[in-house]
Amino acid sequence: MAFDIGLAILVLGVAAWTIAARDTFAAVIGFVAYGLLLALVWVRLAAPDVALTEAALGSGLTGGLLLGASTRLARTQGSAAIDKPSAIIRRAAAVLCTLVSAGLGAIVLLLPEPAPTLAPQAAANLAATGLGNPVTAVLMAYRAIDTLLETVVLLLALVGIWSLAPDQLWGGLPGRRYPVDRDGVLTFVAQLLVPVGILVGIYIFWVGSIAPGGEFQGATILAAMWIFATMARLADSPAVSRRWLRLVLVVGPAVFFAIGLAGFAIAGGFLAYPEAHAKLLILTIEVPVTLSIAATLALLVGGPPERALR
Amino acid sequence: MTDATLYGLCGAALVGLGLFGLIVHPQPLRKILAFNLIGGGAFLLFGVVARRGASAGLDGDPVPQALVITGLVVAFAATALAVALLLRLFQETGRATLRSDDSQP
Amino acid sequence: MLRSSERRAAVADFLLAAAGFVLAMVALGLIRILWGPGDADRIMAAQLLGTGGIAALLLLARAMSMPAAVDVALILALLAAFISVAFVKGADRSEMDRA
Amino acid sequence: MSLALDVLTILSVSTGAFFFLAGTVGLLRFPDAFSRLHALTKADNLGLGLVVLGLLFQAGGLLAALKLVGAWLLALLAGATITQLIARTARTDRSTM
Repeated sequence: MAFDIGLAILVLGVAAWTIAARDTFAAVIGFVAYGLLLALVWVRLAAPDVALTEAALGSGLTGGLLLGASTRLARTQGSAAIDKPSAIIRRAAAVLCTLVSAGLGAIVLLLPEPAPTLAPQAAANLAATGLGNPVTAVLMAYRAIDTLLETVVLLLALVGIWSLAPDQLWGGLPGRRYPVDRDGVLTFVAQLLVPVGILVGIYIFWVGSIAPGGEFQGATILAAMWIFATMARLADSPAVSRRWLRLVLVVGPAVFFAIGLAGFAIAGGFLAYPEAHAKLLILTIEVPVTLSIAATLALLVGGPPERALR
Repeated sequence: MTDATLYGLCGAALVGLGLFGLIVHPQPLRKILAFNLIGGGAFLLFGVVARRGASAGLDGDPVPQALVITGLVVAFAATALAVALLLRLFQETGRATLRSDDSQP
Repeated sequence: MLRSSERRAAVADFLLAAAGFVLAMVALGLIRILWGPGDADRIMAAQLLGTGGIAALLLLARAMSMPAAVDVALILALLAAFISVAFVKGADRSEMDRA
Repeated sequence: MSLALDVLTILSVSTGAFFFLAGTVGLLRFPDAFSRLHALTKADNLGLGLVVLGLLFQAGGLLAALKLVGAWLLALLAGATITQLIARTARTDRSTM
């Protein structure tokens, strides 16, 4: 309990720092720290699957994205000081936010007893999915349609980002070109770390069927390693108009949707799996979905095309 | 008080803190940061519901946990879109504020 | 002589306390570093927190008998490197823009 | 036997925690970025290393032990590289002042 109180205070302190810091750089560092501490909280709440996602996506990839944005906006920070809202607005906002927090806190304290739960149903039907991890079972079997729609949402966000490119750059290469590292340190570490990272990513994806892990966590690590490789100039991002890239992006949702439709014929419903082949079908969906999500996440960080296709 | 309740109160406070940042910060990037802080707090509230639902040999209710994983991914997509919009605004106007054009010559 | 189950619990308690201690140390270091003044100090903050977080997660994995926390630590180790490099690259690039 | 292992774990983890303390004291007391960097790397390499060593005595199997050592090696590699990059940034920071 003492540990948890300390951790909760630390989370709140880092969050307050993120809001209060003058410098945007420092605020982003605070945010990365916040994500890391939340991962610890999720471990304490016995939710290792969420802890993995928070560490990889909430802290890692979001942190990298915001760091990149803050360096590109670095020169605009000073001018914003004039736009600060007046003291009255600030005070009113503080009152409003305290009320919101108090209300949410009251709800937490007044949660019904005994707590409603779907855990028994999830556990009882776990054997039918052939999976050992109940969270993966929820994502891939019980609520598979949510996950299918989510992969589509990711693609829509990517289409939105690409649409921001000026006309003459449409179909070009995303992001700026990173400068070559002056003394090769970064090249060295990338050559060492990227293969290890890819291995860890595949492991986290693979272990997801029986233990905490899964396609989102694995795909996030793969995406981070791809971005790492481009930062170290081991490789450059492909132009967004490449046919193979488009194929990689849609293969996951397409296979997911196709197997979902096939469910009508073989198991009597959309996204229904026949019990004997449930695990095989889920894996058939998961492999391309992981690939598609990894590519989508990496390109989401990359941003709209900024270099023309030559 | 259980650990879950403690973290639930922590989540409630985080939502308030993030909301405050969202309102008072003039820079859009700080607003995006604050939006993600709110997200973290809201997900923690789900975590409390999941932890309290521990039964049938599971340490928590897997359904809210899966919802949080979905939520984290969608929040990331929204953040990436917001950042791209902001950078494009900066490229186009040389400014990264949300003030309307007529307030400046 | 303690019974084996009691000793296991005692070791788990010790490891949990050690995790708390490491986190407290990291938090103290963070206060110093976030103050700045330079960007270098801020990258150090990320690095320090990464290491402390990894140590705390590994300790928690054993203390709570949750082997998956080791995987979280592994991811953290990878992503800490990624974040730090992104930060250094960012610092390099803003330098270039100024020139 | 397992009592001896537990004692080794406690000794090793305590020493590791001490290095985290030493690293923090260094960060708080040292005047410039380079000596702070020096203090930080002690916590990084030795503190985490000793914690991992202590936990190795408790590791259930080969894969678990490998993952522990892997996490340490990753942190070590990343730490060494990033320290180098930080020192370079700190140097350019100073030369522009």
